[in-house]
Amino acid sequence: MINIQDIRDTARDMLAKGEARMVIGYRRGTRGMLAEPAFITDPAQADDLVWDPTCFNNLSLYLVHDKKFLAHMRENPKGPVAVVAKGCDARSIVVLLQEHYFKREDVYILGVSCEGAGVVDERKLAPLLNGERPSAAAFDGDDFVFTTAAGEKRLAAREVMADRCLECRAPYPKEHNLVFGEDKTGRQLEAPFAALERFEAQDAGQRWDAWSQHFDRCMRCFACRSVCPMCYCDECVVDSITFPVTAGTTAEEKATRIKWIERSATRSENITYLMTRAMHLAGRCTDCGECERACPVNVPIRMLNNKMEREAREKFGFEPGASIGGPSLVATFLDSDPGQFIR
Amino acid sequence: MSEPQADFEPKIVAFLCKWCSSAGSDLAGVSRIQYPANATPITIPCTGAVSPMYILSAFNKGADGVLVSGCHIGDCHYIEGNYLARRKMHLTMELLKFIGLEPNRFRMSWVSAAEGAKFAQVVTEFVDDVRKLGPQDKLRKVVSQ
Amino acid sequence: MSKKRTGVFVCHCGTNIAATVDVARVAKEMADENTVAFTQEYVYMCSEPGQESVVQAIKDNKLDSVVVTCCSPNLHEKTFRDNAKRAGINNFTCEIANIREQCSWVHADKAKGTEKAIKISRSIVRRVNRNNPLEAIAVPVTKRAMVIGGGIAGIQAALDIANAGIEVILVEKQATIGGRMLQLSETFPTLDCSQCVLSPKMVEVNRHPNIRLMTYSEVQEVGGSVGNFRVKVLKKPTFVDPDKCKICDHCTAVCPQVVPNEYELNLNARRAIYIPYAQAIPASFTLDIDACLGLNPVVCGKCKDVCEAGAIDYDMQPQTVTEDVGAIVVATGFDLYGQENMYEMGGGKVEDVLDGLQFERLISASGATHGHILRPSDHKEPKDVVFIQCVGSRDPAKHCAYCSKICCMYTAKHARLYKKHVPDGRAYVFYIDIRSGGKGYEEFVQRTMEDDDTLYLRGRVSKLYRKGEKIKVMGTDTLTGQNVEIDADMVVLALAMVPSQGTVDIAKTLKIGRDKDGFLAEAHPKLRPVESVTGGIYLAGAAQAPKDIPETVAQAGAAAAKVIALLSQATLNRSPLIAKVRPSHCTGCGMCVEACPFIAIRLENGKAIVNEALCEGCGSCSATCLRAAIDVKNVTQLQIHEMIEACLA
Amino acid sequence: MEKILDKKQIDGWVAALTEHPQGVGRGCNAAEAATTTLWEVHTPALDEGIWTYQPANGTARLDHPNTKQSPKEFAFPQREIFFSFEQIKGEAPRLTQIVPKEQRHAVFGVRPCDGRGVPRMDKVFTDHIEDKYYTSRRKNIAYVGLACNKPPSPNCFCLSVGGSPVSSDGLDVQMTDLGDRYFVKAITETGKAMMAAGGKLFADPSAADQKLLKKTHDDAVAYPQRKINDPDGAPAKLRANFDSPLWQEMAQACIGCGICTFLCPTCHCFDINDEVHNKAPLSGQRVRTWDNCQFPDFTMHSSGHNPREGTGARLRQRVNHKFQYFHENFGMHQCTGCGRCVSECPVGIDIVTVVNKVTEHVG
Repeated sequence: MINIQDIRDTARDMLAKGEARMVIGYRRGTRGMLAEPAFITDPAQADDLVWDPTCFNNLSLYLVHDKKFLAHMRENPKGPVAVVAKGCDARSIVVLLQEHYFKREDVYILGVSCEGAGVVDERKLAPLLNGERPSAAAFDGDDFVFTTAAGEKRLAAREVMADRCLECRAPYPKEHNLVFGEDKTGRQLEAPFAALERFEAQDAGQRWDAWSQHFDRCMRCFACRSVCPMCYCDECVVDSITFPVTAGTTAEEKATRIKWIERSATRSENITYLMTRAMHLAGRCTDCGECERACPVNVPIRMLNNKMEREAREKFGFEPGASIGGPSLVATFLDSDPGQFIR
Repeated sequence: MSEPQADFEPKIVAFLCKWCSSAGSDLAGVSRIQYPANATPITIPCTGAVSPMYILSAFNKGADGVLVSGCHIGDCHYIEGNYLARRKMHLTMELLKFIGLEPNRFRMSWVSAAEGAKFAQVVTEFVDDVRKLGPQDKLRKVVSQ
Repeated sequence: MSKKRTGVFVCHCGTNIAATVDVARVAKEMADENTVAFTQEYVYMCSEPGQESVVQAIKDNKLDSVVVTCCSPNLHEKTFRDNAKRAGINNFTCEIANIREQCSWVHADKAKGTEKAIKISRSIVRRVNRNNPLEAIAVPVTKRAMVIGGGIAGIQAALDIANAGIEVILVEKQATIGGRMLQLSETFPTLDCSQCVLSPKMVEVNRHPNIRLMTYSEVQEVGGSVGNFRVKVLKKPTFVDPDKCKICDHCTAVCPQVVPNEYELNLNARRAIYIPYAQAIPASFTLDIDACLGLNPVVCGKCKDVCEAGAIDYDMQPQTVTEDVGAIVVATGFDLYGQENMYEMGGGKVEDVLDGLQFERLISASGATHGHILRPSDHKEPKDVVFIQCVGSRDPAKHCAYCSKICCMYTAKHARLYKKHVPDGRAYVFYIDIRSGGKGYEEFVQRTMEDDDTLYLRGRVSKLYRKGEKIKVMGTDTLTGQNVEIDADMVVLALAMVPSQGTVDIAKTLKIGRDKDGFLAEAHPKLRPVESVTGGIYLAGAAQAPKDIPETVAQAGAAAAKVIALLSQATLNRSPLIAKVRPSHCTGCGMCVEACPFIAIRLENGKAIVNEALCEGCGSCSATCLRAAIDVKNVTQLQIHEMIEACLA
Repeated sequence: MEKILDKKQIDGWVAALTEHPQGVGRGCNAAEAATTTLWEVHTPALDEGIWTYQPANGTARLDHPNTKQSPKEFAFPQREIFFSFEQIKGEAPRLTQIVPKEQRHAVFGVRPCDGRGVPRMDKVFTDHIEDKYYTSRRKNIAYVGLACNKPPSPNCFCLSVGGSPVSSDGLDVQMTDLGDRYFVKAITETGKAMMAAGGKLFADPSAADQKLLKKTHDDAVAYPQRKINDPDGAPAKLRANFDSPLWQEMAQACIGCGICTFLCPTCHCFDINDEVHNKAPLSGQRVRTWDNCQFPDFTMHSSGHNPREGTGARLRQRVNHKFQYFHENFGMHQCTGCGRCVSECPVGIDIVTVVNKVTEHVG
């Protein structure tokens, strides 16, 4: 069991001693029980930090933001950023390190073990509370306890936990500078890829029926991409939201951007966007599930990434974010890679 | 699988590596081995240069089938390109299958420079398979009014 | 970037294209393309007037780029690029749309053929629209050649190159050079002694100041490209210092280990320490580590004890040496299709059924029987010998589809030599038909049939088996329509020639293609028969296809001439179609660095940098990059994107 | 016109509308009315866990909290084709305008906040310059609203922005849930015609019904909501705090996605693109799609300069547009307090908190 005070003390201490220039963690938001990202630079604010099952956000995203912001400001401040990272988030940091996005010494990983639990899926929770609005959530053994106006409500973790946490194989941040909580790896409540396998049990026609509706719903608000620490490209090849124009950018470069898809959020374009994203995350996605959580129209985006993750694991023996010096999935190969599909 | 549609002519994009499959298709030409005209070749340096984007984009732009063909494993002119391609195309194939696209719409083959007959056979079979599936309207851009 | 002015030149290729492609329509459709300023069709674009008209059109219409829709770029890309240069525009803005091999020759339906030709042409027009003028990259040439394989092909090639003043490294897997030719007794059609013609050449190789011989060595790895290869060669230890060895033969006398002698095709045995044959080059013994009791004086050490010259060194280690060469000749030769594959011929289990090479050793004066024809089982002189041609060849259903080319001739030679050694013997030859194209070849076969009284039976052998002392050969004479049974004392199989294991291995190492039969593939069956598909790698001898000695020597000479021509240039032009980084998009993730097979990309200050000397332009980097930050020049993702569009319009 | 409709009759009314040719859309003249087809009715339905407007299929139920997306897409679809173009090499381009199909749409179950979004969108698309694509759709749409007996979202704050859970602003018909029946009130002439189409399905309200209606409405208004403390002072204070460092601080978590604006009932920014379908001969369509001021490239100049470079500047734009610029232009807050942007923000950016913080900040 993690005592939040330990995290607060560490954060305060690091800031006070100048061991970190910022601590990125979670604090209580202003809209009910949900936690939100907190960016703490003043030791006095360290007591704002919280840790509970609503700490969804993969905060490694903000290491990317920080780097981009500093590049824009042409600032180069000293000292690392300390970041609170769950198992999946820490693996994202490892992938970012693999991809040389920043240096190891630039980040101080305050690992938090999910201790066999995980985060709440709001979509699962809402119907179970019959309209009651919780103001707080906590882990307790195999249950989650929600505080509502009517009192405490205890729900089995299995029922309200996010799929990604139910299936999590590595809820412990292996890569860390400091870690809070015990390593309870192996306590996942569902087999890995269980949701994926349930979906895959359907035939191709059923899968298409489901996906075509999902693709139709997508409005390309790009929340999936924006919330993803791996989607750090300055310009997305599929659909740009920023075109990296530098002093050296030529008129030709501006004129010759490839329009892989149209701006229209139609099915075909949404497919190309979402499928490309899945391809580009293959071997890089650490299954933090933020894309799926952020999606306002419930497109099961995580399943696409999960599919790639499972292929990589089963066919290529690949685990994303396993080690900083590890290989990347699509830039390497093994002699034993499957080739039966090739004629 | 539905019955072959007699009047349906599939549109197929064929990414051929310059060293093996494109040369193999040249050999099919020199040998005058006939095969259907549905596959339009795009010659690329190596299958390793085929980005999954190309496959997705071809389907997006209305391809009924996409073929990627290159050197046999071990024969890559660039040593490793086809190994990289094999992995990437495997993932692409799996992803396309996952969302319910008919697996027969995407094909990869190894055709060496000496395998003119195999090239013709690969294209013939692929065109037949795609023809049976009918037009690809899942990923295709629909120009609506 | 101002709009391109592209000229599209549609070739009829006589009727080769025009018969199944409406060339006028192709030209008309291309004229509709935004960037096309000029179109023209012509009956033979590659002809002198055709090329001249292209030059004229470029000048008259101020064209800056050219698309020629014609045959495969392998044939005329260079022609038309040179032509474009002649007209004053950059050669890399000229591209070929292949509407012959990939279209008119393979489609009979004119409507469909035309549609496809239009798509192909349009895609190339779009590609050219984004082509940038490029200059070939000049790279210095390493003036040194490597010849792999020390048979007659390799020897000839090495000598020819060396005689032109170029240093040659000749790599041979065996302990001696000489190859298959060394195993032959006499050669058709002149019946001169094989070793007698070969030995002087071997000696010349050994003494040649420009030739460095590496026997008992194997090529392990090849990097680089034409003009600048880097080859890793493994020198296996012979445990005998060739400089000290006096070939006194004392060591074999004491060696307790006896193993089959592969040089004699297992017709006799040798010791663990051995010399393949008396005139081996280099003249030195070799200790076969697999056969030896164990390089340990405690275990044996007899050979070392008796060696007065002190040539034996048990501590010799395998050595890997790296050699830089500008060109490579592959002359790795052939093997015979194994008897074990020929179930109908006893599968190699019937005694006294020999293959052609074994028979060569049997009649060779230096062979196991010192030139006496004695059958292996009982050392008696065989009186009825059946020669069977096309064993494994010309049998697409079960074995090799191709004709091994030399068997008709050597079988005739075998029959004649047999009759010479055993004048009262009877020789029978089963054949399908006789192929004796070549100077003096037909006359040679005729003499065998007529003067030497050899019985030629047109037909196949269906079965043979051992019956007592005899081998029962069951066949059909299709000329008389009768079944034939012969009680033979010995049977000689003219087994198909197949690429040697070394050929198979080297093709993988060098990444050069093989044809459907497994022989090394030439760049063009007619016009580039001694070049592999990879620049700077040339082919000689039976590794490329079955051939006889004169042809092999001719091809080796041709390959040597190619090497000499190549290495006589000060610099070579490398394709400028190599990778280029868009620094604005590069995040320095390093995936391209990981994907590059040529170690041509590195990260510097968080951005990828391409080493232009190493990049081969394969595009693995661009397909791996998630942000299109690296592209192959003139094959950019944008170009491919627009080509896809053109194919599907 | 005030009527009572039994809950069981809702499908009957929908059926009557889909079969009734007499309803006249807003601004629809007689000639147009003659060519106008039947109503197409859309009711909220649960699809993959989210409430969306779906074509009525005889199982309408108006027990939704609020739809995930606002009904703005009926008049302002995410994708609008303006015209198609064609050009043969050497010839002048040929344009063919594409006008929205004349089809009437009745949108049921519109919550008061979304209803109040309608006149705000009308202002944007008709003030000074009429956007014909908008108006040609808009005139054929009727909004049948449903009052909120209690806030459908914990992040509702309509009362703070001049609205009310029982507002009928922007609606053609207002319905109030009275348990087993709806109190149905026509707001516009279109609404009356629509109710008339239901004919005998409607009953006249009793005094008890009227009394219950009043109590329901009073209770709804009294139900606690989230609160913007000084909405009236907001425009001036936002103006004063334009350069406040608070913006970047509050937007530090912003990821620049399009959720807040795409779901908003009044966000209306768009982008116009030519979608080329064929290059030779050139053909394609000019298409308007939603755009979003939170996307980093929204104000990106081709030079590479971006006047709203940071998330702070972008958040300020969204908030100021809702609470200052719009107010200055039209005298009303653009925000209608639906709370979607608050509930759906993946990183907890809360416009109520933001406005309160900035307005309470003494700069």
